[in-house]
Amino acid sequence: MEKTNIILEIKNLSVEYRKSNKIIPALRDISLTLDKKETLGIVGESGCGKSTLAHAVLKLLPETEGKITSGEILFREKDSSRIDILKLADDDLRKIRGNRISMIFQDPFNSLNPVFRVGEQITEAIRIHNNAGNKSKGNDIELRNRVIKLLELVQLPNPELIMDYYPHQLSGGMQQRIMIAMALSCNPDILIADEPTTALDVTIQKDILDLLKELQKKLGLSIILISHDLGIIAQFCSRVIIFYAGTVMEKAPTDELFHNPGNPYTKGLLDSLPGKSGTAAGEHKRLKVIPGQVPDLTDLPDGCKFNPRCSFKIDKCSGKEPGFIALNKNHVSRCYLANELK
Amino acid sequence: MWKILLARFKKNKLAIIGAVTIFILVIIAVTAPWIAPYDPATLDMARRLEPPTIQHLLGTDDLGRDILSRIIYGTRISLLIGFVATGIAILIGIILGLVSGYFGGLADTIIMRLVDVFLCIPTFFLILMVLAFLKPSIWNVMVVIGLTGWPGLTRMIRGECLSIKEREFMQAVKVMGLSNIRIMFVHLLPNVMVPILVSATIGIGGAILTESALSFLGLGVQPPTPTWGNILASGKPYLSFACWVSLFPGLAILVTVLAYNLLGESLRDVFDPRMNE
Amino acid sequence: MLKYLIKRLLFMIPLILGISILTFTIIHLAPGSPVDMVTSMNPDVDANAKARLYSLYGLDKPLYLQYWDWLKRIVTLNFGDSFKDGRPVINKIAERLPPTLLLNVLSLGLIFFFALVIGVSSAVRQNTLYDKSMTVFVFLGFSIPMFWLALLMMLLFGIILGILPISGMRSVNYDMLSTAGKIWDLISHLILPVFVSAFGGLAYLSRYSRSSMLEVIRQDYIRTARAKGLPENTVIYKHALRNVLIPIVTLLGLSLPALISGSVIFETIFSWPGIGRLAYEAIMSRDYPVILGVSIIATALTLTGNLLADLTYAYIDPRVRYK
Amino acid sequence: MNSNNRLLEVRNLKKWFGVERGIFKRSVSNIKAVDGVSFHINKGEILGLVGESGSGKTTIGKMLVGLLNPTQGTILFKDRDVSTMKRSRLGLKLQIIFQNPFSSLNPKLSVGTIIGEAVRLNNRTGDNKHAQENVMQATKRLLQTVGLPGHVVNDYPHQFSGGQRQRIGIARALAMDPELIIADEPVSSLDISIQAQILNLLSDLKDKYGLSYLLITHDLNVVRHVCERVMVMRNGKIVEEGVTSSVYNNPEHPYTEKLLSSIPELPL
Repeated sequence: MEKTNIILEIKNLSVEYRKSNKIIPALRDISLTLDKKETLGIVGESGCGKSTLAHAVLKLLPETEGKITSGEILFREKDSSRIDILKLADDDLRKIRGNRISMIFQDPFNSLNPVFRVGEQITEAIRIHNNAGNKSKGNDIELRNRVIKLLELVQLPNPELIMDYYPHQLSGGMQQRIMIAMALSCNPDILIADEPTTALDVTIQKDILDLLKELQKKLGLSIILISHDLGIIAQFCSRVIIFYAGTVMEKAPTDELFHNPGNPYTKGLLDSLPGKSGTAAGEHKRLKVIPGQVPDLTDLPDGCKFNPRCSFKIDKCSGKEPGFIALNKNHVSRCYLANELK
Repeated sequence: MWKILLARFKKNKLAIIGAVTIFILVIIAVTAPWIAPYDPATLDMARRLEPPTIQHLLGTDDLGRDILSRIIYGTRISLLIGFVATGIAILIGIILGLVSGYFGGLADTIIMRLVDVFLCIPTFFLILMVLAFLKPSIWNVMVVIGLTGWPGLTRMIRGECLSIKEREFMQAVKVMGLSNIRIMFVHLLPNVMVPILVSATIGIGGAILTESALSFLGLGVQPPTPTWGNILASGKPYLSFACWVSLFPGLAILVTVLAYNLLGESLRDVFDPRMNE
Repeated sequence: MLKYLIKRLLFMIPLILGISILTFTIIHLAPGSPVDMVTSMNPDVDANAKARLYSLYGLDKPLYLQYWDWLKRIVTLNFGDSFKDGRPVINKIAERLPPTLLLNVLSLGLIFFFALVIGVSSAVRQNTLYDKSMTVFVFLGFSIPMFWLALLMMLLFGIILGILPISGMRSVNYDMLSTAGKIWDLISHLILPVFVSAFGGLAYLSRYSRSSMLEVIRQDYIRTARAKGLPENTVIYKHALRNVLIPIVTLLGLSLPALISGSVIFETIFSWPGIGRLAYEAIMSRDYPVILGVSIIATALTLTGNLLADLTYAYIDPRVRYK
Repeated sequence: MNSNNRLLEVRNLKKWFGVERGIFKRSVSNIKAVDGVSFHINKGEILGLVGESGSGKTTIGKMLVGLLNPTQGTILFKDRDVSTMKRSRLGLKLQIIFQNPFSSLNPKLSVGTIIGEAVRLNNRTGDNKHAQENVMQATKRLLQTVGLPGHVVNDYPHQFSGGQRQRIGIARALAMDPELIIADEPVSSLDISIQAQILNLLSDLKDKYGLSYLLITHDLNVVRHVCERVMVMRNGKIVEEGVTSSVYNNPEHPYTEKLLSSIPELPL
């Protein structure tokens, strides 16, 4: 692994939520790296902490509830210096947010402020990060042109018209394009896409994902794509990280993960997917299932967090939580039996 | 479920303060004849407008009656008016609100227009007007306050019903073929109980306040029956030299209404902790 | 926009009709004929007035015809003459309206401003000591008997400290004062009533703005604003506040009836020469034409307030403006 | 296909929602949510209904169970027009399972009450000697059928996870002894590992009780796995209908083709 190629490194990140005197360990000891120009996929079920991770990277956790208890989030600047985002003062943090690292979210309609025109919302981001405090006439025209260019970039028709629209006047797909334009407005290095197509129809989903792929090539973005949909991950990511109950279960290159999963949880997920292209349509054979429920974070089992639902379980699984076991240089799994699953 | 609510309630200081105050007030109202030091109606013209002393802890009024005793007896009237008036308003509000929200259509249109009409008239003015025509007896006061208190409540209950009606469990019971009455009272009503409870609690405070204002203007419960409002009003002419006559009943009203309001507002937090976490 | 305005105005018609029916019903609620009831209790009413009243109600006709005649008269703003001094009711109202409007507009402005400040600042500092003290503070205003507070204020500032006038709108020597003196005279008369009225009306709006602020700052678009790198002040005072303002404007219109209700009480206490006091005096002396006139005017005021609020709402909320 | 085998037949079903304008609320235009749809469901069959949001698929489901009245068209259930059947009778034959397990159960009622109510309704016409205890027993049996322990009858919905709630919703539908279940996005708000559990449960119940399903979903993978026949809906119309494998392998309508090509392929 070439160290210099890493643009973002998260080390031993832990996050807790506090709700009515309960402590909920949302993330426990997460470490991962993101390379320049790669798309890293993060997959997991609800409550596994994948969105918490996305928010933690920019310290966007709800102030009173979410607390980062340990870890480092190291971001490599253009001049190769590394800064720990968690240690930044508020002012410096804001220079990262939306500027070097930006985000798009699941629900584009609710993510855009309903009372401001979309053009204004994009302009605002540019203005903040260019310190263009002076609202001179020339500046305004320049900004407007820049917004129009961005809207063209995300392939919206009639950008001059659309920038004066309010969010509710646009369709879901168009709203998400606005979000993307806003995220890209300051030429960020990293884009975090948190379930960017979950709220959209499947045909629109494809358009948006294709757009992201194209933009990545064009602009050299590094993308973290968070999704619960293994199909999306398979198509758009070069590497995948599997989350379960606030911790990483497996990290692997995409192809390897799908063909040679090194963790019973991953294996179970893949087996339980309906409608795999290999099976004949309408066969409705019983699916292989992972038994049981997604665990309650306030009441996690001892040892491996997956052990109560695991069909490969051995005695020590409920003892000490396993560490990462390497299947090869790029593939690790948090499972005692990682190498023996086949 | 109740345990969680109880635990949240215990943690909420304002709720405790409100509940304890109301409890004490109810005790005072019930035991008034035993704890009041004097008969509230006994006149003593020799001791008019005496400032607070050991004999008369809160002083005497313009007819020499013991103010403390009158306030203690006034508690009965105030609480009674609060409960009955709010009870009437809640009852009308629940029925009209449920019908309007659940059935919709023509019934909804008629009820909501009626609500609009009532909400456009300043309520207090309406009450004054009606009481000017009727004799302002304690029953009239309660009924009139109650009969003017329902429009806001109806609108709120209807709104809640409309949003709950859209939830899928309501559709499920419709598909099952349950009767409308059963759906309304077994499935819908329990889901709107929390806002009703909150409104009721705050409404009691409001009714007490309204009655006191009516008494103050001479259209509430008539003397010699002591109410906080008319004791307060009786002190107005002597304000500059015997302020205790008006001061203490006002305090009693303030404490009582505040207790209801704080309890009501805290109940909202207890039942809907989303806002508070 | 014009279409919307016309639609709203048309919707007011059934409302006004409903209200007039209600008022009319209340008059006939009284046992016996309203005229007898008034005349038997009010020595000021002479035979003349009695005759006028009979013709006003057309008491010999069937009820619906009485209503119809009465309605026709109301539409032309003919409320008849006061029993008390025989002056046309409409003139009495016209001279009492400006002071009431002055008072209510001022206290509405204060309420709006302080409710927002208190609501927003408590929401941002949710569950702190500040938030809790503000909760108790605004509930104090909500729970305090307004007339009692008014009395205490009069006692303190008017009698004990002697720095503010306690009744009326103008001092006796008003006409002799310079322009600045006149303005100050008016302001000093306004301070106590406006304060009492605003303090009482603060609770509802400030609680509402607090809870709607709490809701807004949990919205996705607030997270977006933060993710963009906006400073926290911009996030709160631009992105959040704009969304909080919209529903508050509507509530402001809806709180008018409560304010007018309040007017009856504190105008009476402060001897403020407004509609509220006129209403109270009319009710106490059973001056029917005046009672009716005032109730119709108060309703019209409320409806106008609601309409203004809705128009403002439609104007500031793009979701309504651009359907 | 012989018509005795037909459980449900829908002919030229339409649902137009009027857009009302002006003070007199006259309808100036109509949103044609469902615009002339005909199809049938055979006994023991799972028919898939796919489409994107706003295609009208949920509106069809609601009309079938009587939650919405059709603007036009006929729905025949076992050759009887459902518009002439009483809702309480219809409910015994046709039940519905909803998408959102968090809003499909009344939060204020216990699981026993929710299901018990359906059990009691179902037995209303038969023997009335079903006492409280019998209802309780039947409720517990139903819970076990859907894979939950019987002792949860006293628990409240908020104590369950999404998948478990969906099971309770299924038990409630089963309590009415239905012959056809409209499953409106029954798994789309569930986690992947739970989706498979529920899909298996639905297919087990089909075998056990001889149920038929109309499976409404946007998830083409689920349809491919579960359904024998599929209909593709767009803008209120059925654009393609056929045996699942042939529709998936040789889509005829360009929209079906676009839909199918939008599914992210799994490298498996």
